[in-house]
Amino acid sequence: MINPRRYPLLATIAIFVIAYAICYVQFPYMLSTRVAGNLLTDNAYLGIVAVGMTVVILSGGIDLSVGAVIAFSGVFIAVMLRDTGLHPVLVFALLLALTTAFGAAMGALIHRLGMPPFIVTLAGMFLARGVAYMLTIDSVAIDHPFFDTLQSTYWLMPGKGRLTLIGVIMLLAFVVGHVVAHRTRFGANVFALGGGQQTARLMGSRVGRTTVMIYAFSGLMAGLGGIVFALYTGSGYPLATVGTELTAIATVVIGGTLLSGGAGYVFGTLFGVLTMGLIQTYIVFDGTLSSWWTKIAIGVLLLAFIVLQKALLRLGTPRASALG
Amino acid sequence: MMPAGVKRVLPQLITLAVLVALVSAVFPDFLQLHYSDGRLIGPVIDVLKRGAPVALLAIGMTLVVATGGIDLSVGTVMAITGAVAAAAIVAGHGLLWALGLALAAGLCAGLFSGCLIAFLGIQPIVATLILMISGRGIAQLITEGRILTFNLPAFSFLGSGHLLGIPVPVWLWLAAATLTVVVVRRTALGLLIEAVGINRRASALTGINARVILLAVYMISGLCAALAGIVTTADIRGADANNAGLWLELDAILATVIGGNSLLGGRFSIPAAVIGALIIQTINTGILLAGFPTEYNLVIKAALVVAILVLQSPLLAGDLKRVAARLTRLRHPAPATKKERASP
Amino acid sequence: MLLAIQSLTKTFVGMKALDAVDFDLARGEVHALLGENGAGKSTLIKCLTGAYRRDAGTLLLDDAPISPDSTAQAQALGIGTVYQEVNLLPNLTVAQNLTFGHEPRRFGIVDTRAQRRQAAAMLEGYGLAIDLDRDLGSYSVAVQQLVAIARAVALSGKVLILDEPTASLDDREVQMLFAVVRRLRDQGLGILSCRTFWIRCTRCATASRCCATAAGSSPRAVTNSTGYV
Amino acid sequence: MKKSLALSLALLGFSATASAAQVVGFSQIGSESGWRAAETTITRKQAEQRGIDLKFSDAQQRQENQIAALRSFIAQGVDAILLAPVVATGWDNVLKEAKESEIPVILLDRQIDAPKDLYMTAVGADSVHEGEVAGQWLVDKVAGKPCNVVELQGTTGSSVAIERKQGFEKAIADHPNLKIVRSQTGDFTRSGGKEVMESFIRAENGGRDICALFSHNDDMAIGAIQAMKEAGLHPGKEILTISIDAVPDYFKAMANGDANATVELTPNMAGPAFDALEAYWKDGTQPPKFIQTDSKLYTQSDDPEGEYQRRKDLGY
Repeated sequence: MINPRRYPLLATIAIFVIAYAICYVQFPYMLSTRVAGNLLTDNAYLGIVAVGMTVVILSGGIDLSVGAVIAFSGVFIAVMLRDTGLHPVLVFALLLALTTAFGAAMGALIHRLGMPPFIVTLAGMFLARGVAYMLTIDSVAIDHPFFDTLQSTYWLMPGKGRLTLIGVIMLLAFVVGHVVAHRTRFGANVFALGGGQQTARLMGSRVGRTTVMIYAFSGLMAGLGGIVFALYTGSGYPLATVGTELTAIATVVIGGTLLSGGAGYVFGTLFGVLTMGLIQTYIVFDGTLSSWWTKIAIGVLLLAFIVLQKALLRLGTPRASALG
Repeated sequence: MMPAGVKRVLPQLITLAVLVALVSAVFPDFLQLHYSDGRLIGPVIDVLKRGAPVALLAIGMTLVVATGGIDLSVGTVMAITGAVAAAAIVAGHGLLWALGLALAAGLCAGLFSGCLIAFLGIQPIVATLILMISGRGIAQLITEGRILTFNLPAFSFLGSGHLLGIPVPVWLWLAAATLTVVVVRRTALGLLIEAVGINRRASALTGINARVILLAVYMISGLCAALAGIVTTADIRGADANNAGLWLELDAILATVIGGNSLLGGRFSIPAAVIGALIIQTINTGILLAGFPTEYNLVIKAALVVAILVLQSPLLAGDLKRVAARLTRLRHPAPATKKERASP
Repeated sequence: MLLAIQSLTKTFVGMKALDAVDFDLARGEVHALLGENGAGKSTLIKCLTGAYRRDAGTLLLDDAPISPDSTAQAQALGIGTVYQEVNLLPNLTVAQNLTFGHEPRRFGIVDTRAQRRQAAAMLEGYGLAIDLDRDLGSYSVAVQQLVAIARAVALSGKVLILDEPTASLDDREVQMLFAVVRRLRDQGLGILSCRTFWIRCTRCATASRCCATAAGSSPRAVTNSTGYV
Repeated sequence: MKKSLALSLALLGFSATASAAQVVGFSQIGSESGWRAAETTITRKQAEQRGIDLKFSDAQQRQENQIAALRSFIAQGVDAILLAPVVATGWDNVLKEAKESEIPVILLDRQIDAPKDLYMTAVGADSVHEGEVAGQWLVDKVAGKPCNVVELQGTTGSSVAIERKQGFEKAIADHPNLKIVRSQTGDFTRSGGKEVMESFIRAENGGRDICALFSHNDDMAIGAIQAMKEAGLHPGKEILTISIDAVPDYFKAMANGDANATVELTPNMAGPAFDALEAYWKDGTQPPKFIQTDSKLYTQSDDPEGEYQRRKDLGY
């Protein structure tokens, strides 16, 4: 007997499998380790920020700053490696500390001033990208032997597919995110906040501390996503990843997490990310869509996934109440 | 005693005044106005005119936000309606057809989002995100990715003409705001919108058809976006499907919030949101006039927005009041009773 | 005295909800707090549990002054509360709700098996046969209220506050609750139970003044008194 | 048995490549401007004429989408890749992958910061040179008279904006009579150009202190021309207007006497790219590393009306 809690997760996975099957029928080559490896590598940065976004959304909040933070991270790494003699690992640590503090500051503003997360993180988005511009307006290539090593680290899977380091980092981020959200006291507090701030407070949850930690975690993940993006592209560019926050929110929703907070699975988001990647891959494999039809197709497919998910859940619900 | 209407927008007016003073400090001629060729000219008029698209969007956004929703698609709807209007003109239809089709396109877009939200129960942010992504594709489909230029003075008049010395877009947003305020406040619509925003389930029980209200607000938002799209298209005499209204939804939401409207829904003020739009435009125009290097634009905007939001935050106001109370108590120590001393 | 409240005052915007209230609670007693709707019972309780900030007054627990700022602090002091409405989270599982804030952990990670065991132990004696891994929200309000009571009972080392706990329970469930309350009383807890009653009490500007009458009565007497005190 | 299977597979593979048309993947930046749309249209037309099967991918202005598209092309085993890079850096890894799979890559309209052996050739204009041509025209036009220039920049951070600015500044560097008094971004759009130009006019004494406008692209210049006309100024006469791209609407403005000059950036980057590819497929000829397209200067004496007629149907 399946716990009804898991229905959204199962629906997400089912949709992904069905979609992959459809792609496979049309383009048999889609079912190769190469395409699978690409799915992981190409969406690594997105997956990592989506982990942070999932936690934020589970708490009933939203973080619009992540795209800009990725861009800032890339520029920060590139400029630091170019202008100072610091080792990349040190730069990474510095960056993660910065983005975590940035997230914590936004969380503090949200809690302390009672302002909606949407607006606070929107201002954070302007700020992060603005600071990136101030560091450099040009794109800066990253050239460091250690960095190159990280970039070219991969394991060859059978069938010539590559499991890259950043792909593995994303999978690890999901494991960590899963543990944090579903197996720690902090995670329980996140769900409690999503269930209702007042009730959470009455149950003894320290709402302020949790809020700060949630956005700090999202900032940390955005910083890590930024590192992975820098590894992916080997450069820093202040105009990079415009609108990634919206894609991340979409993946979280496709992954079966409620935007109103309090219900969802971190691993659902992984399938949301893979589904998004699949849509992109399918469009490239097809290769006949014009610029505008590409946009329309992405929107329509997104809608189809969400409606399908709703339908699957509605099919599942009456049985659940009969069980309860 | 001032009227309640003025009191509601007082924080926004004060913010605007401070901002104008700030801009005047870096650009002394900011408040200069002069009259030539039968029209008023000056930076302030520019702010009023350039603020038109965001002010128009903010009107619809305020109603959507009052129901607890959000509309990310308005920028894209501007592109669609602009493209529709331009295509209609290029195809040889007259002004009325162009306007009618554009407004109808805006209504349709609102109807689409509204249906997803009211009937399928999709969350507003996702439903409108779908239209935000695919809508720009639709707009480009109409223009085939080109900037569709046209030559119809009557239509251009809506973007760059003048009436009684004031640019037409200013009249348009003034009229739209006044009309909407009258409609929502003179009928029960305003109360119903607030009821839906405060508690959708409860309001459904009291006999309000929440679905109809939701459809209505998203359609009004679509209509406002259509007007904004018409203004932008008429202004440059061409439909730029790729760039019209790009990221303006964020400015519109910002304007709504600077106007003191809660994103959680409930009570709303359209005048305050429109002043919020003018605040944003004052920042934008101020940055342009001040002549800073472009790479500072975003940081300046972000810093000002954060400062405004922090100063307007209700909790901070509470804190300040408490601090002030404590200070006065320290300065004039009342005969302390046991009770008062025990208070935390 | 286990718990003593002295001259507690709480004012909301322009309205005095509690005016210099005195109240005490002994070990091993069930003290009923009676008063009509709006008499200030809930306000008194929320001041006690740190959900509200009191304007003036002293709280003594075991003769030591306490000043709980949050529910978490009150819980840590040994004061557990069951509120009028179910104040648990419908989106968490039954087990998560029961152990919230006290989850058994190993290396910082919640030990779900121990969590389930602990939750099952907490529910013992309530006659509830429910799936601990289901969302609490999927059960009836009565079940949810019983879970809330079980949680408060387990968390309260010294004082258990029941704010109209029987409103959503049927007879059988009420009997079960009383059995639990008796058991806890015998263990030496102080129990504060709030009920609304229907006759207008002229001296009920605040709840506490008219309630001293019910002090020391047994749980059954409290139920009986509901109708006609 | 095993051998014959391998043989038949090889034969199958061989016959598949031999019978099918050449497949070329084209990763386009997006459709942010009319110029970009024209480039896409012309690339499609060129491919069709040559019987090449073009796989088109639109990256919606995002490098990550372009990289992903490139990797998908590699996974599909296309015969060649055309890439119009959104930014100059960050391509090394994916180009290495293409090289390992022996797929030639040709860059369109921009060059990148990567080792030259990672791509076959780059077809494009030199943006710095474009800026220089524009600047040089202005230097010659004002002939030593003092002149305050206002500049409309492209999107902050885009390489085209940075390089065109560089080139222009280089050209006027030795001419102290030319001075850039105001410079702001108009985001490459018409409405951006119009709004920024309005503020320039306000800030510079109603536009009377401005002698010339240099715009990073034609769309912004067209918006700026409208702003000048609405302010009662006469662009093309009182304010010299020079821009880059050579789109049809700008020729119309030139024909009307509202604009002075533009530097052409041809949208036909695919033609030379396909020429190079066909030569390579035929006998392995390696093209030069950079095929520079003309940055031709058009002024009012170059029959703007005729140019407008010639270009208006090219998909701009």
